[in-house]
Amino acid sequence: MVEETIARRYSEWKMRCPTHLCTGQEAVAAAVGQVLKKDDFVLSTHRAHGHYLSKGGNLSGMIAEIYGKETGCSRGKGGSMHLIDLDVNFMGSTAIVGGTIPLGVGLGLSIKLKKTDQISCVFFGDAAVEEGVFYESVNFAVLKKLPVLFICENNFYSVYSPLKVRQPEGREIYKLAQAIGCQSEQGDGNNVLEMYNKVSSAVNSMRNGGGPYFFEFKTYRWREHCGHNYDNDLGYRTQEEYNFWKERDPVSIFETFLIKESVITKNEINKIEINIQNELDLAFKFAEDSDFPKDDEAFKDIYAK
Amino acid sequence: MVEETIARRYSEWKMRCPTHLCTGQEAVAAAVGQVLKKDDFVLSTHRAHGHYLSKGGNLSGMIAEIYGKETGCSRGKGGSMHLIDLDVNFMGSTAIVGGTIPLGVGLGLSIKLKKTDQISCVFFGDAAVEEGVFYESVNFAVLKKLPVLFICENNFYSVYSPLKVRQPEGREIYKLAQAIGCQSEQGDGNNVLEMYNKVSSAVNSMRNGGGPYFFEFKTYRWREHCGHNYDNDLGYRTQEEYNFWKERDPVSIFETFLIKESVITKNEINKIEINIQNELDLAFKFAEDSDFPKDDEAFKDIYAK
Amino acid sequence: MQNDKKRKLNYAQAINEAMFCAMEQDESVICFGLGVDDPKRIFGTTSGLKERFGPERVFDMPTSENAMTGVGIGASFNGIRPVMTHQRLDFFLLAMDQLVNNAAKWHYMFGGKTSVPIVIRLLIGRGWGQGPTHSQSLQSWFAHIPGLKVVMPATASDAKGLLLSSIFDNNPVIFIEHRWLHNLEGDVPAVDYRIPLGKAQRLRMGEDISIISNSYMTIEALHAIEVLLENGVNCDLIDLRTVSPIDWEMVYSSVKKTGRVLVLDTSVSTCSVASEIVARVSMECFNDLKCAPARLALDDCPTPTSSALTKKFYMGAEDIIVSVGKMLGKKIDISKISMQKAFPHDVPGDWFKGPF
Amino acid sequence: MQNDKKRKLNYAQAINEAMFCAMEQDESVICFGLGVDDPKRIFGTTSGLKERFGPERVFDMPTSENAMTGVGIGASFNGIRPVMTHQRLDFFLLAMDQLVNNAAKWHYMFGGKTSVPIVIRLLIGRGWGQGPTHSQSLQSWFAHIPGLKVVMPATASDAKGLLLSSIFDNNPVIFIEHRWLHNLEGDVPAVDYRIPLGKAQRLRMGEDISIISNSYMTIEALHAIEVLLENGVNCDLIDLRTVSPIDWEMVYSSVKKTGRVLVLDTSVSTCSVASEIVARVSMECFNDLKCAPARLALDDCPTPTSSALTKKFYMGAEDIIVSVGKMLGKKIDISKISMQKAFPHDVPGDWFKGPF
Ligand SMILES: Cc1ncc(C[n+]2csc(CCOP(=O)(O)OP(=O)(O)O)c2C)c(N)n1
Ligand SMILES: Cc1ncc(C[n+]2csc(CCOP(=O)(O)OP(=O)(O)O)c2C)c(N)n1
Ligand SMILES: [Mg+2]
Ligand SMILES: [Mg+2]
Repeated sequence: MVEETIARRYSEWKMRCPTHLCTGQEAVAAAVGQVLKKDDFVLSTHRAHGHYLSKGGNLSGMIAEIYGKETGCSRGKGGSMHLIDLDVNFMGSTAIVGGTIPLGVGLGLSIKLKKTDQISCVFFGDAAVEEGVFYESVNFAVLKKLPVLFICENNFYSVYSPLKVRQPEGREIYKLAQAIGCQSEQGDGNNVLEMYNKVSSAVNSMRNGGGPYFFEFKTYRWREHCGHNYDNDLGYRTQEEYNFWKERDPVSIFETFLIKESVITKNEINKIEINIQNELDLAFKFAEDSDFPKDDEAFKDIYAK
Repeated sequence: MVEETIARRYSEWKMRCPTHLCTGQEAVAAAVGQVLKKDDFVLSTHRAHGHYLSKGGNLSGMIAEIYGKETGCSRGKGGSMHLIDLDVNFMGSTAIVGGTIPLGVGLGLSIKLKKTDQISCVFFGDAAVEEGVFYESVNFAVLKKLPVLFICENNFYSVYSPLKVRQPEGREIYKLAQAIGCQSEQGDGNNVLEMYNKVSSAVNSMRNGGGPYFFEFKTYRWREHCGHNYDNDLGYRTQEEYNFWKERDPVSIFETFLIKESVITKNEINKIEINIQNELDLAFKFAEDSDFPKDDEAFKDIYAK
Repeated sequence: MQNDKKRKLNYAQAINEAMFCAMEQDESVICFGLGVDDPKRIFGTTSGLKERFGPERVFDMPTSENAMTGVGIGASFNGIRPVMTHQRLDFFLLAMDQLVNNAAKWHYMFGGKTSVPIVIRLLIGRGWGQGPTHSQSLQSWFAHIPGLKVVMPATASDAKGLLLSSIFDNNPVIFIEHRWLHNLEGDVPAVDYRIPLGKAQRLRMGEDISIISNSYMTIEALHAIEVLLENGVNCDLIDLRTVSPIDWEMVYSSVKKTGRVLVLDTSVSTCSVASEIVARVSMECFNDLKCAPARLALDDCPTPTSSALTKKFYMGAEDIIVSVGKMLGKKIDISKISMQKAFPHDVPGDWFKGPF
Repeated sequence: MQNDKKRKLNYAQAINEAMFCAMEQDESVICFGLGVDDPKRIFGTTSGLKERFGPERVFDMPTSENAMTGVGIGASFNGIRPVMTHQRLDFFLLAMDQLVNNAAKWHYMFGGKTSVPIVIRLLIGRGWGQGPTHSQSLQSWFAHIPGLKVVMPATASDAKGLLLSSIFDNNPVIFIEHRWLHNLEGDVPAVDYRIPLGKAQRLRMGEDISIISNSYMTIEALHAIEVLLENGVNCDLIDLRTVSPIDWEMVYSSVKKTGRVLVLDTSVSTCSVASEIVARVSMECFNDLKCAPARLALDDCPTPTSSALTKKFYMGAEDIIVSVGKMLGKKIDISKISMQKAFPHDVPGDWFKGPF
């Protein structure tokens, strides 16, 4: 809903920065976020909204950041691609493909040095595993048995490039991580419960010194790579493929499941949705009402004290 | 013998550049060099003397290069770590760990574009597989089915660092290449015949479009990492380990084998050795007699015409 | 040829035409990079290439910037002329080892026996929240490295002529395109023409001050010069076209004539190409200078994202006018030019609909 | 403390002592890099650390420069203060993405909410055939990047005081050591003392010319100044110590006093730190300059290997004397200093027995 609201309002041209929405991929963030504790660390990529929110990141801070306001979580300096919320140990997201993977390993190292039972989790896409730094990072995490949770969201595309022009036929990303020496599994990225269970048990073992874990979750991005529209008209993916995944909408699948299992009623869901919409309206209002940073702010905070 | 002569004469301090000798590891270069044709491409690393010579590289040019002379194969600009001999398609060696691996893949790509049946062979050490560029390079070679022969000489050390501080326990380097999607084998790097056979059959398949091949050959460096001495006194490896490998000297093993199989007599070997020694003496004399480049030469050849 | 001269193309189309022209005449030219054959075709600059020259010569690649740079270099050893493209310069930071330790040094360190004829196209940007990881200008890094050539065309016709020269040059060439130039139109002849690397161009003739510029800043300078002219100030505008090697002869002769120099650059200030020009001019034309040399480049600061923060961050025609006025001791009214720019400051023009 | 002052250590020992001092007082300081715990201990600079602080805080690493830089950065988010070492700057080219896109920008791009207190020690070299891939000085690259600090100590006592400040600074600091300095002795107090980053030091006082220098070039300058003094020339020698940020105040005040400036640098010339200093001095002290500013840095050329080729390639005391003489219109006999240097030109002294 957050993403869809952004999408709806993007064409007001008030959110003036590249924005990568995760509609269709919500389940991965949701499941992993549910497993992690507040003091666990998370890092993410250009497509970070879901990860940020699922870690408990401040919604108003995020929307204000996309609006470029002083009250944004990065005070307007970062935009959609550079989010942070230190209150919940969401340590940052950035737009260089693969760039945060070694940072996650570094946080893992710091946990080991400080002897806490935290986890360092890093989210990335299927293109990130093509960067050498991915491989170097996993190698080091395994070598030092660090508590790093690698979550690869395989949505089959990097911008408009399908996997087949980037990785050899028959490649299974999770097996690659395995060959480096990492405990590794794959799963259905649209099945929130299955992911929750898998990740839970991995994280339990990790908290007890079990070393790093890698998950590949297959899922699908609905909207265009960057921006608020749909882009199936470009022809880089088929309508059939898109429909196939759209039918497997992780949110409605999970809702149906919850209703069927009588965990929740349709009515309760509606109430939750209304609450979210209210929160969202407030967040957008907060963002719209907030001041822009003063132009001199551009030249501050280059160095830390 | 070349390496040992360099070692003997290095302390005359006339070879004024970092020099990495391959005594103990000769068999890998010898076997692979025997398989490759003159128009196949080879690239190598800081420890390149063996690879250069086995490809048919000019001996006098190499010694003169180490002496920093105008007649050196790189005209004094490269030194021991930067050798080239375009007459035999030895395309260059350089000292950045892993740095030539993608170049080898690029040559593979050029072969495919030009539709010849050449092979591009790249030599590297066990540390090079820790560089992300190794992994990126193999991935691309597999993706495009390029005729690239990857030869990893695993001598268990990177300078004084054993494998265990760099790679996870139980790592098999050749299996890593396999997981990336490359056909991959390991072998005894001190057994020249076995290597010759393995590499021959791989190269045959590669010439017929079979795609890249990776070999891990285990072997051992006798002398210090860089320089002409022994360095077992430093304590980074045990005398037992060293003795174990010394007894498995690839050259004498192969000599004994050849004599036993009556391929050659001790006498004939002696003759060959004398010939080599003569060639070597000539090469050193050539190097010593050659002029140094004029000091202004330093500022030439920055740009190609 | 005369007819030709009146042919209008925009900068992106001019790049595209240079690619066609090069690939047509020499089958060793190949083109690769993320997205070169995707629906958007690098803002149209690689349109039609795959269809015309096939997937062997025009291909997408894994997100492996370092290795793929090495692949290009290695291929060039065997006579291939690769043109590699990155949608943002920032991504290319992953490939500095291959660029500097291999491409730049190869010819030299093997005694001139071989060379590396590769072109790397890098896009730099400005505005629309490109922010800290999508907008860096690093020409001074490349210019600092002996063995590299660095090209930064400002006009459509230069873009074509310089790209053709870059592709057929036997050295590694960094070809930097400013995103805000892609839609600018200019006269672009249809024929194959080459603009020599290392030669600057005088775009305006004047006696009062030399403005030395490159890439998009040249467009801002042209706007500024119009206003300055109305105010009786005559500027010599030298567009460098190539920032390594630099056409010192033209720079010095201009400064010797005017005695004043203002250097523009798209990057941050410290250790920039602008620094180099100010330094050299000060060393070589010391006795000709009538006042202190000046430069206009970005403050030493990463790029902020918010449009509120980029307003003061970037330099434009107004800043140029103010600087020139100061150097000549004249106060010039800039309200007119400020008004000219009706569209918001963070987009290059109406055609720009974000987010790239 | 007075006694202390007379305590001699060499530069490598001073670095080692700074490491001990930092790791002793703050257990969040860690030290890693290829070979930090090997028998040679990075030319002795990391001796004893592993024994004293254990393998968790002092460790070797895979040959993965890019990821390991990121690992250091990530660890620093959680309060760790990593000191990472590379035996040659050239190897660090693999890590430019992590350094520039992450370490340098992190504090800024998240609105100042977090910082990256990491130190990266890089060695630069000269002579003994280090050649094209083992001797590059890239301080200007780092100085060009906002958010990084760049330190280049010339003396043993500065090495200790600056390394301690670097480690406890909350920003990413590039700490560049010249291999030819490691054996140079100096007075190094045993206590913990900090030399502020961004403050230069006046090493010689004079009225005739300002020499602005850094790292090993300062040693050559000291030799040159002795000879110049005998010839009646008084030099102001400013050792920058930190090349980013630069102590402009001290530089300008010196140049305003002497009216002449010669800038020394260990790197190639174009777009160098020396360029920046010449440029700024020309812009800021224009009216004080009595003659054109000058710089002595390397020709724009990769490093050759043969000792026959490095002779003219590197700059030394003789070149400084000749330049100063030229600027002052004096001819100075350099035969004495040339003779002083009995050892071959490609080694720093008798102690040096190659190959590193
Ligand atoms: C190093 C680098 N190369 C290229 C890009 C351009 N780019 C931005 S997003 C993106 C797609 C990445 O795909 P993936 O990792 O699968 O994530 P997804 O967008 O599918 O979520 C690319 C290539 C970049 N940001 N960084
Ligand atoms: C990128 C890079 N990092 C570090 C070094 C320093 N170095 C020079 S040789 C060497 C050892 C490499 O080990 P390996 O690849 O196993 O080759 P070997 O020396 O054992 O033949 C290292 C680390 C380097 N040259 N390049
Ligand atoms: Mg993807
Ligand atoms: Mg080895």
